Amino acid sequence: MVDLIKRAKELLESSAVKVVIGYEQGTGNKTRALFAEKAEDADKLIFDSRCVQNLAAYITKKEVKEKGKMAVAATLPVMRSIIQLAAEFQVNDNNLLVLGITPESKLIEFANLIEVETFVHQYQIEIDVRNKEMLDKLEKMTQSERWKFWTDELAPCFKCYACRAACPMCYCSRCTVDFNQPQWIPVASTELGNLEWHMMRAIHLTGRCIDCDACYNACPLSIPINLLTKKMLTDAKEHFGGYQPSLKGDHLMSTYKPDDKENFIQ
Amino acid sequence: MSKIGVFVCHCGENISATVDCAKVAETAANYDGVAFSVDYKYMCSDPGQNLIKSAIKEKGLDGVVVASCSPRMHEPTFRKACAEAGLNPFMCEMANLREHCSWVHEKGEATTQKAIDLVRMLVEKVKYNHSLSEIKVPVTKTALVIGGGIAGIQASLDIANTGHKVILIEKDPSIGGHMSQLSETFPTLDCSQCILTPRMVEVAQHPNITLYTYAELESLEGFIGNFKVKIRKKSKSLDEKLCTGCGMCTTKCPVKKIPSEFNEGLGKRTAIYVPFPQAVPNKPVIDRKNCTYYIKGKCKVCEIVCPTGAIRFDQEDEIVEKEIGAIVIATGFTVKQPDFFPEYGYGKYADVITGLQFERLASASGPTLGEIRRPSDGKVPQKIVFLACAGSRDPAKGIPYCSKICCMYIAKHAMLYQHKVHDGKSYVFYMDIRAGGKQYEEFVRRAIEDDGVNYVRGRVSKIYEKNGKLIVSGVDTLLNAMPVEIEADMVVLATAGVANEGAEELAQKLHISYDPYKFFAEAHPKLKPVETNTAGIFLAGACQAPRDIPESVAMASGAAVKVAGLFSQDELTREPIIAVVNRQAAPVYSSCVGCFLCVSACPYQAIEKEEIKNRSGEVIKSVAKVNPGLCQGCGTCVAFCRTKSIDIQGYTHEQMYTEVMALLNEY
Amino acid sequence: MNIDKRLVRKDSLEKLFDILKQNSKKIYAPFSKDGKTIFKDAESFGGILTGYVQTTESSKDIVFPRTEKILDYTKSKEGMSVKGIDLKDIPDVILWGVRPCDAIGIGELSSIFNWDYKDEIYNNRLSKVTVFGFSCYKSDDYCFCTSVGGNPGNTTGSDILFTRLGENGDYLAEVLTEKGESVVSIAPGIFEKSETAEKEKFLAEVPVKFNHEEIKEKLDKFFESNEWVKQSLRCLGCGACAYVCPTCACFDIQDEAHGKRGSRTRCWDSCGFSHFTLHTSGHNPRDIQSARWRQRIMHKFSYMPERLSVYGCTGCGRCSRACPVDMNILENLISIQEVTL
Amino acid sequence: MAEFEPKIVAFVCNWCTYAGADLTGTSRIKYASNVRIVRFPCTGRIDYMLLVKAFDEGADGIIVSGCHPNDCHYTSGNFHARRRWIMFRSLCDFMGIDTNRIKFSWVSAAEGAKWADIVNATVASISELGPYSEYRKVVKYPEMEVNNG
Repeated sequence: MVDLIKRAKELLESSAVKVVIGYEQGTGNKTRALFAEKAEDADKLIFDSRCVQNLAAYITKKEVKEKGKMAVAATLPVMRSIIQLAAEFQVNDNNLLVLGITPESKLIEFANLIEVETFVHQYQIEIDVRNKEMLDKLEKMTQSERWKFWTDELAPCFKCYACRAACPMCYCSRCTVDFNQPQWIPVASTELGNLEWHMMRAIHLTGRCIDCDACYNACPLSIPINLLTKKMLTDAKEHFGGYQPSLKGDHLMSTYKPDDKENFIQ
Repeated sequence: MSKIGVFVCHCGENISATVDCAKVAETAANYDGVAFSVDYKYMCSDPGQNLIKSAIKEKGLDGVVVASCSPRMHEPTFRKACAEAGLNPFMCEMANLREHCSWVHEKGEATTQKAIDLVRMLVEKVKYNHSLSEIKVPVTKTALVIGGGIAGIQASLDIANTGHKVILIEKDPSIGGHMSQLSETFPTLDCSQCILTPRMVEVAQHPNITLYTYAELESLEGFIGNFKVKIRKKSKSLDEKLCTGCGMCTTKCPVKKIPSEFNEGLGKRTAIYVPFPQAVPNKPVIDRKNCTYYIKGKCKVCEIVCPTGAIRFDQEDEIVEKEIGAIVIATGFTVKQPDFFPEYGYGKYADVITGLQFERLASASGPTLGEIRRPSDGKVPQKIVFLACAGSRDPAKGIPYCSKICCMYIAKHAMLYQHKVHDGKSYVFYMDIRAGGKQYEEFVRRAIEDDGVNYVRGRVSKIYEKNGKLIVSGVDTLLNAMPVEIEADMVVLATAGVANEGAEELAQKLHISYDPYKFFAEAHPKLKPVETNTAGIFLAGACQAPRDIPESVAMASGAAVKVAGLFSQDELTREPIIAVVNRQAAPVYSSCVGCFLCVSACPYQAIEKEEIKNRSGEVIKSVAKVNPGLCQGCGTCVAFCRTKSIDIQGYTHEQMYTEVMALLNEY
Repeated sequence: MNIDKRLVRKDSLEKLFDILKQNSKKIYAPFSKDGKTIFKDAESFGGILTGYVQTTESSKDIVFPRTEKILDYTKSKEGMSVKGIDLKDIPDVILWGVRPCDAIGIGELSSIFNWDYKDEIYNNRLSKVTVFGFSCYKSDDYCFCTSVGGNPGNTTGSDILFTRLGENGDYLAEVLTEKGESVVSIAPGIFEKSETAEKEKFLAEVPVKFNHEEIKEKLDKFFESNEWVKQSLRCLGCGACAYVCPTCACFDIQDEAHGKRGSRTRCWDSCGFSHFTLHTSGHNPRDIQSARWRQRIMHKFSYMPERLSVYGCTGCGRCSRACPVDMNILENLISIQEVTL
Repeated sequence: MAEFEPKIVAFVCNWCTYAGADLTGTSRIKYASNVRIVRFPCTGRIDYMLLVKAFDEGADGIIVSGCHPNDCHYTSGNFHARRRWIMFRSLCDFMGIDTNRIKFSWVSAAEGAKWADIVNATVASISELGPYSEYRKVVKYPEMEVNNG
């Protein structure tokens, strides 16, 4: 990604930004986040198909914010996250510059978040085929088959909260699980505690999740928790015509339509 | 550990008949933190309240649970009692053992167990109650009265006479409402206009009353003491300041064949018109739907003849915004039209008319100048039939209720007919004669005995035309259901009184509830007949249910007193049941992350952004802040907040969580 | 002591399994799930993995469960009645297929749970566990047991250590403890005499990458280093590393109340969480990730050696494999060693 | 054995359904005593986690009820609630939680009879379904044996 490196160097030399967040070569075949603060660091920048970690998770991180204005090498999911974060007043043009990477791996720099939004809105959020099939499979199950599926899948979860840490939208300083008056979600990893934790997370991400799979990729036990948010995503589409992260902040779950349709309220 | 007092009320036998109150009290006595538990016959009685007060003082209670009726009934009573004993009123909770338990379940173990559970739920909740102090909000001492019928007029005058400002809005060009259409009024037979008109004039001239006719409520925001209303003044196409009400325009207007609303379609009016001679204000409006100029783009006769040049064809609707402290709704009612009754001729027989139309025929100011002439050919009907309960008390027609006023006005109509057509014969078909009310029964007897009106007890199955006569066929149930057929010249239907068109929309604009018939719902059928569930909004007259004039006037004065009471104080104390965003010590300040999604969730725009700054004035973080003046305490934001940073006083996370825990666990 | 070496034919491993099952032993063995290798209660021999470099989670869950009840309580007018757990209920367990770097970890856990206070529950669980170590004949970039004093054939912590003697070869079984012998006595036929067998040439190659004593000395002067910030900037502060680690022993005590009944449980916690050190006042002594990362390394390579004279790291490399953002502990330790102060 | 008496918790708003239930009382309409009403200011305040908690603590069924659309005392609390219910309910269904055990309804302050019907219908259907043992199973406290994988 030559032009990315070039641009990163310029930005750092001119100290237009204090840090450029991108990807570097990691252990073995892994790639990982790079925080280039000096021009020479930028040489380590890479970009290829392996670079899937959602870097937006770093934007709200105290240690990173303190460095000053940042530039982020942002793939489509990252850009979506950024727009949602902006809609929730977590970032703005003063502290963030977006170095967009198009699905065709072209570098495209945006003057401001409005441009980013316009770009992002050209693409619909689409759930990949494999997961679509998985969703259909679950839909076809009986309720108690689904119950078994989820209790089994979630039982191994030991609540390391990697899913939360890796999710750009989980930037809350106090997560509901950390709230203990009352203790909504059991702290201990138990079948119930795990179930409630992931249920709560799915609800809190409804209308905000942009389907980047960061949670699933982060899970050391590969628990398919992203199916929950994907389900919410599809249902949001079905019931309310779906959503796009948008600077207007017309958030799916904090707004309503008087003619919202349902078929279960007597 | 908390010291909670539990007070179980028998409510005479209302509760104790099905619930073992003693057992409930004993069980509660064993809960952690319960210092005192007792059952008593009437907790709301003075001795009952004293029992609570003295227990608070002697046992030093820090929480009270009264297990009696619905908190919607007596919560204020018992909270006041606690306050008088020096306990913060919001440390008092009520378990609803009557409406939600004893009245709806049979006597037995299960019912008592439920009572115990409900008490336990509240005992555990009270442990998490906090002392709260009431919120003071300013009161705008201007009332809005919606509807200029007799109820609206009465309410306006009464409020205005207490020295407070009133804005009266009426959707028609003149105030007066249905009463102005009536000929005479029961039971005294004095002329409606004669007693109403002075009041109408008084309204127009009262220094404290601002009158907007031809105007409707556009929107309502805010809350008791602090409403903001938008009023749409529909264009009259007239400069009222210039208009002298000389009437040149109305006499010269070429469009003369428009059915007059005031005369219930029996008379005609012009396109620019004053609804009736005594109208207030006595100034015309142009009915744009029927005005040649607005239809064809030329005419302007009125403009030409107007001596003061008051006509304004290009005048537009005007929106006036007003700050209001209280609202009286007096939008009245309407009656079903004959086309609602296929069996009575779909309204295809011109001589089958409604009671209201008959009023116009009988009225000196009516189309026939008070002579009873039938619409079809203007002949004086020799045989006339009045049908009571046309639609009313008829579940099949979706109107199971009694319209209440018909029995009386039918008697009046028959009487007026007999007085005006001496050799005429009048018949009344009725189900029951409901003449409850001062001098009402006597009035009906007069109609039957002195004026010889024939009352037939029975219903009419159908009306059809046969050689110029209307055949009214029914049965006489007093003559063991013998069929009756009367060849009538005219039939008057006492059609059911129903809610106005658009009552539902208005209720929704005002955020008040309404019953299945779209009549506005009072806060309590007995004890709060003029209040609505929304504080600061009151009801008067037939918008709440069919009402006759005395009742409407009484309600109006009642509502007026409520408003005056509200205006008697400069500040209003509101329950502190509002949302609060937590604040913590540095470096946290608040667990709120400032996503401000709650802002869009709030129905009252009550959530603001607060910037927390350090000593040198730099913004450390932006967090949500609830404006206690605007917050109404719905808690929509509370359930929505991911970090649980917003909580609502009186229904906190801990309280609600504990209630659920307490219901389902042993304590 | 000279170790009792036996030979176990590769096809008699299954027999051994069945015999132990017949003797109603619970056997936890590695299985494959969604590309991860996890320990679970094995019903039958089929499906038990071999040839894995390392299990995703360590086996510490058996002796130090992620969540374990400590007591039940009931409130009443008379007061509080408390019922502790019945240690007799702890089942006899055989840990099958434990790698030497896990087996050695159990020892390190024990030193934590027996430091100042002897943790009764832990010790009881441990006493009921028989460890079947399996030497490594494979390793990957993350392995560094040899740098922290272990090796692919290390016997420490195992009751019996099995070493595969070559591709499709039979197994050398080193019976190391009484627990081990008692297993042999249950299934004598399985364990054939064999003094001669040598395992060294069959073990995986794990080159030494750093010297842990040096690291320790370095750390004594390293507290304020900026290296912590550099290394941890990428860290998202989850607990994956701690939860897969064979020696991380931090736990939280939780009381769950349900009316007058309730229970107290002990469950895993991690120094990587920002709330780990959060005070009620809102003050947090480790308020940034670098401080938490430092704590993790210091604890394992400085504090534990000082206080417990064991290292808190076995070189299993799990934390690096599990880390969602590729925080590679080996890489970081090396860079600590290289930094010149 | 004794006949199964389902435990049902009702989460209702203060202005419509709670008042409606009061009217059921004043009208002396009888209904099953299995239900326990928890009073909220508005359906908008009802936290879905509380519904889950009710199941945790042993409820066999749940009723959630508030003002009809457009009738909310707070103008739109019930609209917000409705949106949340739609998503929450489908998530429950997706995770295999028995949505037949959660009844949602609109009961106005004037619908005392409807409230009685809702309760009776719910009690009947939950009695049909029996105790929610499937859920109970996961609500056990951490057991002595190692819970691994």
